[in-house]
Order: sequence, then C-alpha cells, then structure tokens
Amino acid sequence: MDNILNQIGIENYIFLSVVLFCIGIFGVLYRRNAIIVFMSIEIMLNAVNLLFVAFSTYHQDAQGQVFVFFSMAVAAAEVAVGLAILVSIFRNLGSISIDNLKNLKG
Amino acid sequence: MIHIPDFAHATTVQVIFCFLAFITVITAFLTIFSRNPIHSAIYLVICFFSIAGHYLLLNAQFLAIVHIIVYSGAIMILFLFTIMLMNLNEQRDVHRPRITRLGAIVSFCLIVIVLITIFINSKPIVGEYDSTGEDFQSIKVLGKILLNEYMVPFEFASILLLVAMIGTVLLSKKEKLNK
Amino acid sequence: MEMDTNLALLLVLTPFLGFLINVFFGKSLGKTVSGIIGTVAVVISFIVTLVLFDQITSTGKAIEVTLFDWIQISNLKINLGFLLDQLSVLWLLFVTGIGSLIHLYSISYMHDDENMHKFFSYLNLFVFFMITLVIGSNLLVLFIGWEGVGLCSYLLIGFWHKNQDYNDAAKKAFIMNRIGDLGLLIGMFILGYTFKTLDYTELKQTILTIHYEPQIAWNVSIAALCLFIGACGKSAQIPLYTWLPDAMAGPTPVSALIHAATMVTAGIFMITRLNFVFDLATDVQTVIAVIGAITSLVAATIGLVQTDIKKVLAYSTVSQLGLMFLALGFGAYEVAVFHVITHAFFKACLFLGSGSVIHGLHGEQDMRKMGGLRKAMPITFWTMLISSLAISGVPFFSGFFSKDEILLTAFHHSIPLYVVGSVASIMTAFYMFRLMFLTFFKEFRGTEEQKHHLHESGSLITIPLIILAILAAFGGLISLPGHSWLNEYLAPLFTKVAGEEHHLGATEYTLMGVAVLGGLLGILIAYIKYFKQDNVPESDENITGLSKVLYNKYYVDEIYDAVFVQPINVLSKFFRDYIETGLSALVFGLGKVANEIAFQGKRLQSGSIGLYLFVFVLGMCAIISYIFLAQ
Amino acid sequence: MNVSTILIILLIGAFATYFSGDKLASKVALLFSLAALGCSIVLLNNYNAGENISVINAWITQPKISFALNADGLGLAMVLLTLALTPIIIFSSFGNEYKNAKGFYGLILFMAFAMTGTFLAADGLLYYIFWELALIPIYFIALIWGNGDADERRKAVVKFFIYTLAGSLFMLVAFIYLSQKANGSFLIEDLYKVELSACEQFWIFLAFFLAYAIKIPIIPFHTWQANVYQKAPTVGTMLLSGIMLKMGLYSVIRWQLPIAPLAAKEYMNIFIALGIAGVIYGSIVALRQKDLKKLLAYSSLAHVGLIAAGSYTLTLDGLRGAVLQMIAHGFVVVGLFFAAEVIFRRFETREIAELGGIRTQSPKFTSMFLILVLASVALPSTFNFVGEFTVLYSLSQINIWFAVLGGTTIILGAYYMLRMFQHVMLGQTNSKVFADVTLSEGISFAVIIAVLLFFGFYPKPITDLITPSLETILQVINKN
Repeated sequence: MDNILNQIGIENYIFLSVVLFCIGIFGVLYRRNAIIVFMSIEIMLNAVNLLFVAFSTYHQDAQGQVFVFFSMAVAAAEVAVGLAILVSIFRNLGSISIDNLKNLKG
Repeated sequence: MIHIPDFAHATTVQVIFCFLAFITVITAFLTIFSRNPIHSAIYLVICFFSIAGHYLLLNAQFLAIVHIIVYSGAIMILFLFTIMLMNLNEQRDVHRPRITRLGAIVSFCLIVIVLITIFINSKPIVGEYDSTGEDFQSIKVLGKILLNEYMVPFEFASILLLVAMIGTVLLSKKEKLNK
Repeated sequence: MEMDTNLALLLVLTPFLGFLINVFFGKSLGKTVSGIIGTVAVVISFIVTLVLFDQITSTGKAIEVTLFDWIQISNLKINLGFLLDQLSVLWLLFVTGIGSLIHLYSISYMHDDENMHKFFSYLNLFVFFMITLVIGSNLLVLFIGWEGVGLCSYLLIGFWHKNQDYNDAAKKAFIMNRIGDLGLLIGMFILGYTFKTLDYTELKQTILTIHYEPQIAWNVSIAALCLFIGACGKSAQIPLYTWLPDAMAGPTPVSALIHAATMVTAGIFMITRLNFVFDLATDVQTVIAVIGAITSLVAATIGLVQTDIKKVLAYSTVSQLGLMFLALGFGAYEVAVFHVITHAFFKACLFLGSGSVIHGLHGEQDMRKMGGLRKAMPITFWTMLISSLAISGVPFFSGFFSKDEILLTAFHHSIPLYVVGSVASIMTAFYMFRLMFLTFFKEFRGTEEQKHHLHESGSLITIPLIILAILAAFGGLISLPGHSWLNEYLAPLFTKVAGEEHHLGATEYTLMGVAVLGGLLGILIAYIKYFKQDNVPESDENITGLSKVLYNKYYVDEIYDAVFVQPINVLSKFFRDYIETGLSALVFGLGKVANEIAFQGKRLQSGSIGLYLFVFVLGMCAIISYIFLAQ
Repeated sequence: MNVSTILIILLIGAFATYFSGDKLASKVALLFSLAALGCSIVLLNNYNAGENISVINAWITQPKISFALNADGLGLAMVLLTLALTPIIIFSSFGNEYKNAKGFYGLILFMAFAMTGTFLAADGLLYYIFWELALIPIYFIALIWGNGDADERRKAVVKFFIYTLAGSLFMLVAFIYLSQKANGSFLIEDLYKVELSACEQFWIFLAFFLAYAIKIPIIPFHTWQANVYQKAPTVGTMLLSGIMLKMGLYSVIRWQLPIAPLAAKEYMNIFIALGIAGVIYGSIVALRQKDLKKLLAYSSLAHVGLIAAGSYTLTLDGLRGAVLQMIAHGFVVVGLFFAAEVIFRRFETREIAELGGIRTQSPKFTSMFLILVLASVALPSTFNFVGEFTVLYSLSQINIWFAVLGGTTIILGAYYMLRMFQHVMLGQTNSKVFADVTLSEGISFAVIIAVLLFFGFYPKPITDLITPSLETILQVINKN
C-alpha cells in the first residue's frame, strides 16, 4: 500500500496546521465573546491533532494517533468544564464578554 | 522548497487535499468572523468535518470517525446548546475597540511569519515516504497499542472524563445566592 | 626567691585586702575601725617596703618576681611580674610612707562623712594600684596601675557624688588621663614591635645591644613622644593639665595623696623608668624640656591670682611638675626624682595644712574669707610655713636643693629655659606667701560663727603635718650638692654617666645666690602687697585686665570646650539626627522601592485577558524565534 | 560523647520548657541550660585530653551535605560563651513576669540551640540552616514580648528580620557557587580547598561580607540595631548583643577569611577602615543618646567595629584579640543590658534624663554597674582590656594610624560611658525609691563580674584554647 503522503507532501500538512493554528490564535485575540474564544482554542487543538496524524502516517507509526486520541479526550473534558464555567459566569454577570472578567486585576 | 501543487497534473488525492484544506481554512476564518455565534458554531462543524476528511485521506479511519463523533457530535452540540441557552445573538456581541483588532491582526501576521520562517529556515530533510505495508492505522493495531503500552494513560483519560463530568455537574448547578 | 615573691605579694595585696574588707564590711565595722583597717593596710606595705629597701641597699641587686603569663601576643610575651629595684623601692617608700600619713590624717578629716568606709576603700585601692604601677616589671603591668590610679582618682574626685560639678570634674580627669593613656598605649605598641619586648630589663638590654638603623631610631623617637603624651596626661602637663585644678573637687587628703604627692608623679616615674629609651630620642627630650618649662610658667602665672586655697596649690603642683619635666628633658633623671621626693613632702604637707584650715572653717576654701588663723591654728601655720619656705627655695629647706639642681641643670643646657624656670620659681615664692599671708595673718574675714568655732585640728591631723613638715625641712639632705646619696643610690638605673656631678664652682654659687634672691624677692613682694598694704583680692566680678585672663586660667577650659568638646557634641547630634535617620531612611527606602515596583507592576495586571493574551503571544513569538532563529 | 549531645540537650530542653507550663518554664529552661553548660565543660575536658568530639555523618549524598559538627578550640570557646551566657540570661529574667512564659523560655533555649549549632557546624549548608534558624526565635521574642508601641516595634523587628535575612541570602548564593566549585560538597574542608580566581574571591568575599556586616553590624549596615535593641525585651537584647552578634564575627574568622584569602588580603585596609569608622561613629553617636538601651546599642556598635577590624588584620594577634574581645564583650554587654533592665524594673523608664541619683539609694548596684562600665571601657585588669589591647596591637602592626584611630575608643568610650553613668547613677538623690539589687540579680551580676575579672588577670586558658585553631585558619589563609 502506497504512502499517501507521496502525493501530498508532509510540508503541505505542516503549512495547513500552522495556518489553522494561527487562525486559532487570531480568534482568541480578536474576539471578546468567550464562546468564540473557546471555539478558536478548539481550532488550535485540531491543528495540532492534524499534524500528529500527518506525522503518524509519515513515520508509519500508530503512536501519533494514540496521542490524538488522548488529546480528544482532554478536549472533550475541557470543553465540558469550560462551558459549564461559562454558563455559571453568564448566570452571575449576564454576559460572557471576557472584558468583564477582571476580578484578577492587581 | 515549498511544494507547489501542480494543478495541471494534479492527482485526485492532491485535488481532494487542496479542496479540504481550502474548506478547513475558510470555515475556520468564518468561525471567527461570524457575528452570530450560531453561525460560528455551524462553520466550526464544517471545519471539523473537513478535518475528519483529512484524517480519512491519511487513512486514519478510526480517528476520523471518533473525531466526527466527539467533535462534531458531542462538543459542537454542547456549544450550540450553550449558545442557545444563553440566547446569544449578534447584539450581544460587544464592541471591539480598534486597538484590539489591530493587535490581533499584528500578532496573527507575526506568528504566521515566525512559524513559517522557522519551518523554512530549519531546512527540513524530508526523507522517503516509506511504507511498511502494514495497515498500522487500523482499529486492530491501535487497540493493541492503546491497551498495552498506553494502558495507564488510557485509564487516566477515563478518570479525567469522569472528573470533568462531576465538575461540570457541580459547576452548572444553580447556586442558591444570598440565602 | 620564694621569700621575695611573698614579700612582693604582701606589699601589693595588703592594700587590696584593706580595700576588700572596707568594701564588703566597712559599713558594719564602723567609721573608726574601717579607717584603722585602711591605715594599717598601708602601714604594713610601708614596713614591707622598708624591708625591701634594706635588702636593696645592702645587696644592690634588683628583685624580679614573675607570677604568670598574662597576655600572649605572637612576638611578645607579657608576664604579670614585678621588678623591685632602686627606683621602684624609692618610689614605694614615699608612696606608702606619705600614704600612711594621709590615711592617718583622713581618719580624723573624713570622720563626719557618712561614706567613710568607702573613702578608705578607695584610698586603699589607690595605694594598691599605685604600688602595681611602681613595681610592675613591664609596661603593661605599669599600665594596669596607670589606669587603676586614674580610676581611683575618678572615684575620689567624685567622692561627693551628689554634686554634678564634682562628677564633671571627675569625668574630665578620667577622660583627659585617657587621652594620655592612648599615647602611652601607642608608645607601647611601637616599642613592642620594634624591640619585641615590653619588659624593662629585656628592653634595656635590647636597646643597649641592638644595631641601630634609621628606622629604629625613628620608631624610638615616635615611641618616646607617645609615651611622653601619656606622661602629660597623668602628670598634668600642657596641653593636658586642665583636669588637675578641677580635681580639687575631691576631699583634701585625696588632693594631697593623689594629686600632689604620688599619682601625678607617675609620668616622671615612667620616663625615669624608661630613661634608656628617652636618652635615644634627643629631639623628644627637647620637647619635654620646653613643655615642662612652659607648663611651669603658665601654671605659675595662673596661680598668682587664684583665690581658692586648693586651686593655688593645684596650680603650684602643675608648675612644680613642669619643673620636674624640665629636668627630665635634660636627661637629669635623678634631679627630677629628687624634686619629686621633696615635692611630695612639702606639697603633701601644704595640702594637708590647707585641709586642716578648711576643716577648721567647715568647708570654706576661699582665701578672701580667711585670715588671722595663725593664732587659732599654730601647728598648721608653722608646718605650712616650713613647707612654703621649702617650695619657695629658701636655703637649707628641702626645696632649695632640688629646685636649685633643676635650675642648674637647665642653666648648663639652655639659658632661655633657665630663665623661664627661674621666673616660675619666683612666682611660686610669691603666690605661696600670698597664700600664707592671706590665710594666716591679719584679721579673720569670715563670718562670726566661723570665727567662734575656729580651733586647731586634732592630733590625728597635726601629727602627719608635723612629720611631713620635718621631712620638708630636712628632705634635702638625701642629695646634697657634692655628696649626693640619691645619685649614688640611683646610679645603676641609668645608662649615661649619672649627670656630671656639679662641681661647686663660682657659677654654681652665683646661680644659687640668684635663685635664693629670686625666692626672697617673691616672698618680699607678697609681703608688701598682702601684709604691708593689706590688700585682699577683689571679688570675682571686679577682676579686670590681665588678672581676669589669669583668673580665668587663660580661658583654656573654654577653648578646649569650644574646640574639642562642643564639636564632638554637635557632631554627635548631627550623626544622631541626620546620618542615622538618613541611613535608616536609605534601608527603608530599599523596601519602599520594592514596594513601589510592586505597586506599579500591579497596574500592569489590568485584568484584561485580551492584553494578557496579546503579550503572551508576543512572548511566545520572541521565545521561539530566539530558540530557532537566533543561531 | 560528642558535641551533638549539647545540641540534643538544648533542643529537648526547648520542647520540655514549652510543655512544662508557664509556671515551671523558667526553672526548666534554667535547668536545661545549665545541663548544656555542664555538658560543654565535660566536653571541653575531653577535648583538652585529646579526645575527638567532632561529629560527621552523611546527610544528603547529592549534593554532598553532611551533618558535620567540628569542635575545635575556636568553636568550643564560642559555644562556651553561648552556653555560659544562656543560663545567666535566663536567670536574669527571673525578676520579670512574662505572658506565655513557656513559649518565651522555649524560644530562648531554641535560640541557644541554633546559635550553638552555628558555632559548631562544619558544613556550609548546615551552618546556613543554623544561622537562619537563630533568627526565627529572636524575631518572635522581640515581636511578642518587646516593649514600646506595638506598631513601632513591629516595624523595627520586621526590618531587622528582613534585613538580616536578605544579607544571608547572598551568603547562601556564595555557598552554592562554592559547592559547585568543590564538586558539590559543602564540607568546610572542601570549601577551604577550592581554588578561586581573584575575581571570584572578591565576589564571594563581598557576598559573605554583606551577610556578616548586617549581622555584626558594621556601619553603614547597622540601622536595624539600635531600634531593635531598644524595642526587644532585655532578654532578647542580651541574646542579640551578647551572642548573636558574635555569630557574625565568628563567621568572619571561620568562613569568610579562609575561603577568600586573596580578597581578604587585597581589600584588608578597606575593611579595617570600615571597622574603625564604626568605632568612631558608634562612639560619637552614643554620646547624645537619650535612651539607655540605645546608648548601649551604639557602644556595642563601636566595640564590634573594633573586633571586626581586628579580624580583618589577618594576623594571629588580630584574630586572637578579636575572639578574646568577643567573649569579653559578650559578658560585658549582657551585664550592662541587665543593669538597664534592673533600672527599668524599678523606675519603668530608660530615659537617661529621667534617671539620676540612684547611687545614694543602692550602693551595691552602683558598684556592680560601675565595674561593668569600667570593663566596657577596657580598664586594665578586666577581660576587655586583654582583648582590646591585643586587637589594637595587631592594628598597630598593620598601620599605626589604625591603632591611633581605633584607640580613640579608649577616650570616646570613657566619655560616653562615664557621662551615661554620671547622669544615670550620680547626682542628687532621686525622688523615686530605688531598691538595691535583690539576691538573684546580684548573683547574675556577680557571675559576670567574676568572669570578667578572672580572665582579665588570667586569660591564658582561653588563649590556649583558641590559639591552635586560629593558627590552623591562618595557615589556610596563607596557603598561597
């Protein structure tokens, strides 16, 4: 069975991941809505996952996929908890703009 | 260095890759730029689907399925529910000062440039794309690795999910304020 | 050897024992008993001294006693040991002898004081330290005594401690002495590292055998100068003399014992002891002579106009000490020692006599309120008269011989200093007889009540007076010109041929005549001014012109106060109020700076997540570019 | 039996005191401190008989840190000073009532434990631990049982704590650097052997100096001193001035000089000058102090300046004189602070202006106080004279002007001490009643005075004890 990367090239996956990751960062910085920020974080996670899988194929090694598997589990847990926190913030403040979260101000 | 796809003689795989990559990037952008959070969520779902497509392309069927189940199925539903629960719409979105946007764009450009420069600068030596012939990405192989070598982390992952579940329940329980 | 050790210990420790007994049990023993204990302790020392004296004169050998190692310093070892030779035994003789008399005197004199046992304990302690000073075998043991007598002087000047003026005087004496002590210490250091020993005998041997280099000669000169500063402090020479007149605040027996006869001569003792060092430093000897002469003149001029009977005697003491230093400066140690001895006799007698007068007048010390005491106190009068004649240099009294020798020596070395010394002697004769006339002749000028109580003092007071007067009259016999027993006795001590024996030629007789005439002139002026013309010194506010300057002691105290004491006090206040606060503020300032940084840093934590993220991304960019791009 | 026995006794004593309750605490503390003293005397005998009483046990292997207690003559002399003063200090406090006495006395013993450890430790890190450990009890003693306005006191004590702690951190850095050079060993012998360049030595020397200069204190690092002395309870002041200062001085001799000998030689004059500047400065500032304890604090500053100057001469005389003077000063200053406390117990004030006229009421106290004052101004025949003379002599060997300037302590010291004595004790009888010393107060004074006078005439036992170890240290200093 042929390695699919022969036709695509690992570097393209790297570029794609980088771009995706940067979009995630951009989203985090650009938006004030906590939910969108969350989504951006998910994009970043996926960028990394994608790279893992690409390299897993490149090295012909399943370990990379195991990592992705775990990272998905963590992402799921993170989103669940994060959204729960957002809900309770929304309940208390009536808004989920991260500008309102300034209780850590020095 | 940069492998420029030769569109004239593009193979099917290359075409699929370009298409998927295009969708991924565009929807990711749209996720961020949509004013309505629901639209954002929908775009994100599309983005996730295209990533799953990538996985399939890379022959990681199991992960592709899991990805669709977990991300598009579980996580995105959670997002949508939350958005609906909060009744967020465009008006809810706060005004962003210009400086924030500028800062975001600057840092975006900066990090893209930095990462790509690093990548180019590091002069990666791409070896042969060898193939073992074994279908190492099959559930069979993955399952063996996961339950042998990664047994303990696997169990911890389950504990993590359990804890997250309990935490979520506790957090979203309505507190009795001022009583 | 065992015997000698015991004798030496007996000599030293008896007064100390007396001190201990009086300190711990004095109060319960009662005044008279404590007085007797104190006196007996000193008398025992005196007897031991006589035994030792006998031994020394018969064998001619010095006795050395070493008790144990005291201070260890890498290249010199300092023993606690005693050296009993001709000089120390001679000194001991009059220290313990006059000490005994003064103790005896004090039993009566101090009888009205509630703290008499303390007085005697201090006196005994003084004798103990004085003996230590005299018989120490090295400079450091001398220093124990040196500072110890300073301490006793402090305690005794401030004996009436309720009066803060007296306490000031005591403090001043102690501190002035300490200035000298620093000089002495420095001198010791230099001698120590130049010759690797501080022991007299070894020092002498080293100095006599050492190969001379300019460096060593220079060190010796500096050391001699420093030692002389020490002597200045203790023996009240310019510029450190001002404490002695103030020291008259103490009880009169103290003035007699410490501030006239014994302690103040310690400087002369030390210089005589180290004659071999001073002989090498001729420049320093000149300094000593000049300082001695100036001191003697300055003190004499101040003495001319003082009205306090004890102050007159104090300045006279300073003046006489100056004369002794004059002799020391010329290397005529035996002459200085001779004058020390005669001076001890007549000055102790004068002080005790003045004490008797003060006792009789219930504490009055101002001569303007005395007069006519001759009839009421005949013994005091006659003994004081003898002593005054002796100090004035009237022929055949002891002072005549000793003072004459000093002036002769001066004449042989330096005519100007001879003139200065002679003028001081004439003044001495004048003010002593001024004192006599004002005190004992004419009518009594005090209150009626005092007049009513006028009486001769008791026998405990008069007996010492008589003994001292006899000594003052005949003390000169120990060193008659031509047949000096003293010179022969002291000869082993000196490295140089003991002062070329003055052959009594025409010059000498002329000089003697001049000196006698001078003395008589002084007495005559005093007679005319205070007996014939019946002058009484003006009261304080009427004194004008030169005599005001003299009366105020050339304002030296004020000058010292303005030049040394006040600046130090101002500096102290400045340090306390500004430097200390400043330094403290500096340390607190460091804390405040940290606080301020924290406060400013706190504002950076605006709570804006967007900003945090932005900075975070920038930081990440920086770090990864550094890691991957900065090769 | 070895020196760790002393530490164990003190530590057990500290806990036993704490658990014995408020009423018994002082007695238990006294008992244990005396036991420790007895133990140390027995050990001294063994040491003199040639027995090895040092301890060395591996503690942590990587980096190599050992539980090493080295009892040589110098260490033993300092331990004896600590353990002789501790019972006196505890005994002297019997006249006072303290709240929560069990804590108070427990802390005293704990502090004695830490200080003894500092004097014995032969391992850099162990030494550092003991060094810092000693700071904690005194912090609480001064803070909780001190006097004066609570806010002011807290300020002064916290300043002291942070200041000294900050200084010590530099020392820790120096130790870590040294151990890197010594292949990870903190043992003192290994640290002595480390070959350092002149530049490294300079920085190491400076780091040590900062720690010690603050602790000793040498000007201009002394600003904590007067305030803390004034605010701390007298027991705390005694511990601080009598023993804790000596930790700094001892460490100069034990650690700073042998580890960085080149720097010590190179900058000798500067540090001697700093010490002597302290002498003059302290004396002059002491002249115009209004508070008795503050005056004594500044006098202490002057004295330790001289001791430090003596140590920095790097001569046997200087070191020996410094150690002698340390011990002498320890006793004298404890005695003087106790005298201040005795006055405070009766008059409730330490303002010199409000005192005076005590002598007529209490001859015994006056005599004892006077003897202490005289010892403090180094009258010959007191122990202090022996120390001061030796130190001044060593200074005169370096440069005669050092001796002259350092010698001004003789004059200025007499000036401020006698001035203080005059205004505190002499003058017209005070209108307030001053009871003469009680028996227990008298015993404390008598012990101190006896020590001062005995060693004033016969310092040989101590000189013989300390000289060999000082010679060893000098050999290390002069090895290259």
